[in-house]
Amino acid sequence: MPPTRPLPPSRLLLERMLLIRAYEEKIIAFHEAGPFPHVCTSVGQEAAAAGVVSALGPQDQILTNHRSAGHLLARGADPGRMLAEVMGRITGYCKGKSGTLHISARELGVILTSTIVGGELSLATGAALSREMLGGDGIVACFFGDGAACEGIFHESLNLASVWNLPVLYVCENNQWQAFVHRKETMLGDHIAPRAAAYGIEAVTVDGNDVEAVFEAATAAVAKVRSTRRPFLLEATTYRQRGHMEPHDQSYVDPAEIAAWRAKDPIDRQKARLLDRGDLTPDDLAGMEARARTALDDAAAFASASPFPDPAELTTDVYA
Amino acid sequence: MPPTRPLPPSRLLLERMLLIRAYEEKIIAFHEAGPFPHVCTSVGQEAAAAGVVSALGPQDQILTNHRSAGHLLARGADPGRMLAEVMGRITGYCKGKSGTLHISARELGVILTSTIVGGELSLATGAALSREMLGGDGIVACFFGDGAACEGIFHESLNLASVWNLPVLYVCENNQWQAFVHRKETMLGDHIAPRAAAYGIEAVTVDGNDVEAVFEAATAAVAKVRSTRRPFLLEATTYRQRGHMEPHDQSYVDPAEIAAWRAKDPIDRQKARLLDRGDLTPDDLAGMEARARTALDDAAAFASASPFPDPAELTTDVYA
Amino acid sequence: MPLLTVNEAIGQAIAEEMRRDSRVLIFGEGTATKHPELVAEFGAARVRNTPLAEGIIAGTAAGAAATGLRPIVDLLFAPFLCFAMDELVNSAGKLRYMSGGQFSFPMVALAMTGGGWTVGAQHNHNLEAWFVHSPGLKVVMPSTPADFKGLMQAAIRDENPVLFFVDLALAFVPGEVPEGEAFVPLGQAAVRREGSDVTLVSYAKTVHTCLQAAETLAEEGVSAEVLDLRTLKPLDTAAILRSVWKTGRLVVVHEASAPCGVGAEVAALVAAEAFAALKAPVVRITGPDAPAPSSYPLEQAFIPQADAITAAARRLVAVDLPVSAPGSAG
Amino acid sequence: MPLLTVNEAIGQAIAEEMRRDSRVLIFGEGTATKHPELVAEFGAARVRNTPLAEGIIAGTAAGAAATGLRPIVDLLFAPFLCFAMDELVNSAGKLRYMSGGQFSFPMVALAMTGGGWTVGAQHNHNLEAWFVHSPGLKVVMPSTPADFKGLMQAAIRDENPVLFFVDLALAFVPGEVPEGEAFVPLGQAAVRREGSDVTLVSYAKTVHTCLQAAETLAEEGVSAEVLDLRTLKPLDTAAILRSVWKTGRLVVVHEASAPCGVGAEVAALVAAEAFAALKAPVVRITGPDAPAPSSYPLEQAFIPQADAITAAARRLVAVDLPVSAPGSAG
Ligand SMILES: Cc1ncc(C[n+]2csc(CCOP(=O)(O)OP(=O)(O)O)c2C)c(N)n1
Ligand SMILES: Cc1ncc(C[n+]2csc(CCOP(=O)(O)OP(=O)(O)O)c2C)c(N)n1
Ligand SMILES: [Mg+2]
Ligand SMILES: [Mg+2]
Repeated sequence: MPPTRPLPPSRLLLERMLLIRAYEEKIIAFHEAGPFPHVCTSVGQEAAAAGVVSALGPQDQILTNHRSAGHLLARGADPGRMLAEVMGRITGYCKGKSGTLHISARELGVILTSTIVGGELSLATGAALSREMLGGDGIVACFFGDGAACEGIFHESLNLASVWNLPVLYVCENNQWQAFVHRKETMLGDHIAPRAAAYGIEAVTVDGNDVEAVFEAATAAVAKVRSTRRPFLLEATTYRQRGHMEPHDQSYVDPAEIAAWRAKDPIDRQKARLLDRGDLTPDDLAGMEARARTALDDAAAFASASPFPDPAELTTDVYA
Repeated sequence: MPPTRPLPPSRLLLERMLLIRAYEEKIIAFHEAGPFPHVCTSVGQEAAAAGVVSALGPQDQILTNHRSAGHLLARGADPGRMLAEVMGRITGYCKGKSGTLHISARELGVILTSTIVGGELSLATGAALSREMLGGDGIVACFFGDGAACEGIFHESLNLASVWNLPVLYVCENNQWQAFVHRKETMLGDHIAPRAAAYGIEAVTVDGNDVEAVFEAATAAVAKVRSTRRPFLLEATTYRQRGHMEPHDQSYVDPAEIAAWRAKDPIDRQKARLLDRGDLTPDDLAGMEARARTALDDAAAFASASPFPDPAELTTDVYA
Repeated sequence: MPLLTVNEAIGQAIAEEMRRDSRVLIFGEGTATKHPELVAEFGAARVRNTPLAEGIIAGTAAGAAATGLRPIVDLLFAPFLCFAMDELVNSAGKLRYMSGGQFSFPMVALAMTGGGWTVGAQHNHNLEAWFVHSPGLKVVMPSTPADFKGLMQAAIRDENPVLFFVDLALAFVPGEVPEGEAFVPLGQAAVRREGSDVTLVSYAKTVHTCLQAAETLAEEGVSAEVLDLRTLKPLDTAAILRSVWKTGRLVVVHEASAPCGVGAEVAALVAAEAFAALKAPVVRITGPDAPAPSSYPLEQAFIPQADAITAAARRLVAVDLPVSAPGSAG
Repeated sequence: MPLLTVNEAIGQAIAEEMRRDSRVLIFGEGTATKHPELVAEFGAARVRNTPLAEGIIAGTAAGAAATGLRPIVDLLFAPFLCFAMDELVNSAGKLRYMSGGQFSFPMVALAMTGGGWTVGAQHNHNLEAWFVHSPGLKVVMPSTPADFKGLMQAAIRDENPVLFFVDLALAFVPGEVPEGEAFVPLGQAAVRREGSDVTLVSYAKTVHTCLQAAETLAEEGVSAEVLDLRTLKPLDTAAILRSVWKTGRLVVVHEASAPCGVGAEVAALVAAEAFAALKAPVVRITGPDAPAPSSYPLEQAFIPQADAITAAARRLVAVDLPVSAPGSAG
């Protein structure tokens, strides 16, 4: 379990977002330098990750999807071990076996990064059932995309969580895209949140590019789930600023859409807000950015220097 | 394709319901007489079947679930060939291969009786796609239960039909039970219809034990689907008066619930209404009931006298 | 020992394990309704009805198993597993490996299958081979009430996901079942009858058909050994090879279709590891590669029968070594 | 003949079939986005993006196939088929039989799989054997661009549901592909190299590994025949048996795991029907029974390599008949 942290102030939220962005930029740099495993970056979605994860307590657990770097880093994951996993090294969180997109980290309460879209939804109810039956006030946060909300398991998961009164905070990062398909082609209406009513689940939509708004909404949602022991759906409206995965390709995306959302970049926004408020000086900011970059340089060095697993690992960990 | 029929008047609706009831009673009689294949009867739900199917045109197609006798009979299926199928005889609609609960009848536009709960929902969209792409104004009626609405495929089917503008009339017979589980244990709220809004689909709930109300609502719904080429959900609130299947067992059901719904029996209700209105004399009614019983006696005789398939049929019809 | 049916034996194992370990719970479509005695003893939290949704039933089990519970889920009929393949195969089966061993998935998924009740192909499909083919899973398919109990105990105590198949035709068959501890380790076949001329390998209901065939063969002077696999994964390869080294002849019998079935695996194993012992071709007697028919006589014809087994065994013992020339084959 | 990659060959076959038959249409998650050229030529109604929901994609295909269309669905990666098993197996595979032949299901389901891209076990799982085990389906898994085109044409024209697997490692491999008609009938294996000492049976990428092994073996004076199954269901049993009757020795190679895989089926077939021809044990060289790892060196170790095949072949040709005594086995 991660250490308990005091409620993060606005600066800490920014710091976490900067770390996530630095991580994704490191991935992009690796790709620019030569062949590197496919990764789905979360550039543009940092506020949703930092805002929600920062609202969780150490007793809570997380399940997430292929675009999970933000959730992991906001939870305190070591970017070196994350990159090592992506690069298939034995020092990775999963010994390099799962590779990119599938990191789980038991000590952080991160049960699953599923690249089966919807896998996180199918396991979240069970994790929440454990929370209920084994005692304590822990809850489960389940991150998924607008695409996952098309899968039948979304329906089944929310319905079961509702009739069984399971403490799941469903967090939909509605980033407007589902791989190569725009959300508008896959659903009527613009939001996932209204679907929750069908299951008797309360839902709220929040501006997913405003990290303070997300943090506030998530704090309220977490408190509600913790006290009611009922599911809740929080939808963060945001945008996937890059292609579905690296190497980057956005040829099929309307450039005007990208531009409009880049103008709402969550990190720029939080920077401006803190500078405006006087909560941050340009020097502070430069320092924060430098620290994030350094952390990622160190992480990359660690991962690159880490050995690959021994071939004998091929058939270990299949059975307990 | 079944012959075009004039819009059925109230008497015809009663006649169809009587035929369905006679069919189910014949099944029950077989069971009382000795071992007989399991069958899920639709006793108590005849109004939903007769009311909706009577509103369809000959160019329309049907997919349904395990409780399908009413849909088939209202569509004009031969009760003799239906019983023959249940009894595994070569004269059955499917040569006895599918047996009870899975009758399809191409000449009637009945594409599928699925005993995979939800199978009808997964194929209905495709049938409707064919209707759209191959021309004509045909629509597809898809019958399913409140239980099927728990399956993920319900969500996927409605969503696809909505974003693709497919002419599917979804008909949910909410009979309060899902095999051995009461609907109240599997969903919050009492109705399926409100879920349609999540997909931008219009929905209406109708008293499923009032055959005239069902027929009227279905006629409007069919017209709407036919003209808008959009899906529509019609929920008929009704009740499964017997156990999940024959042989009958209702030991787990609250007797008060059964009694309350028996008092609302759709056939008794339509009889009383027609007698009250003077649209029917007791003699007419006796004649109608006798005709239904005779039809089923003949059907049972036909089925019982029919041969079993030749063992060579074991491996035919696997591939086209 | 008391006589119990297979269904009773399973129920007894579950109740005993729930008594032993408070982390064990059971849920499924109608589980609580069908087991009021379990609800009464263990409470509504540990014996649950679910919504009609196999995917989330299996997924909930996997999630619960990863986080400290030991769920049993009743998925009813094997074809319904088709709605739970992602949860069983991609999650429960793979996530231990994919997490580098961080999580384990102690859970049992129950399903019925097999001919005899004329329920047709959407309720009857012998799918055990799919799960044998999938990494990280174990697969059990017993033939006697005592084994149903003992293997259920083992399955519940195992740290891995176990698919537990109940051959419908056996559900009401009575047999002697030990009270209390009846543990049968996963992965051990049982020699049901000793023999020296031919090995009949089977599992589930067709074990009994093999025993019947062995009786007939004995009357004709052919000594058949009958091996009941009981667990299909891990497969007791040592027991299979031991028997074939002794008899030199193998007939594998199951109701599932032949292509890529368990019989193929057993035959391939023997052709690789006991080739030198083989005196005759390896024969598979299986259900046809067709959906299971409902019509009673067709369904009977679908299920492997004793006379097909005896005929095959007779052909094998009649084979003369050294083997015939290539040209002689059809 | 023009050089096309596998992906281009598949695309060409689809375009040509869509031109030939207006009932053919294609849909999947991102299909329209990824194939603007098809949208331009055939219109948005016949080339569609879908919501992210494999179940209803496959179900819609089955429903459309039953009612007059001939859909192709792209289900992306094989593990995602786990969300479509009911529609593929219980509906498309069984409903022709269950309707007594009233309906047929002419449809093609495409999926990618196989190691080489380090995508890990939730994107890479060689599941073809599941579908070989399921009645009513056909299964194709080619190895050359020309076969991808010709078998895609055959699959689209077939009246039955066809699972069409693309081995990821082959997707960008170029090869000669006939323009226009390139039809390769379903169910016919191809002899990729003639030989007389040992038969190497394989499909998909490992056909090329077998050819590599055969080169090495030839240098050592061992003549290996390489058979490319191409279609896994229906299996070309005659071609397999013909080759083994000639060589007397069999190595089956595939990346899918061994238990109940296609290699088991081929081995069992040969142990039954060409037993008299066999001079040595039947060997399978397969991927391990483990989820596919992502880490590059592990993934390479997962994929069958040529040296394992040559080593096995060498062992087999060294086997002396008559066979050793039972006691001699490990
Ligand atoms: C079951 C399944 N289907 C398809 C895919 C391929 N795929 C990976 S991510 C993705 C889009 C997911 O969209 P969304 O849930 O909105 O998440 P986002 O990528 O936008 O973060 C798709 C189709 C998959 N990984 N799993
Ligand atoms: C996929 C699947 N799961 C479970 C079953 C077992 N089963 C058959 S009918 C039924 C209840 C269906 O409830 P509902 O859809 O409401 O239809 P009803 O029986 O009430 O008409 C169940 C659980 C099944 N046939 N298929
Ligand atoms: Mg998205
Ligand atoms: Mg119901």
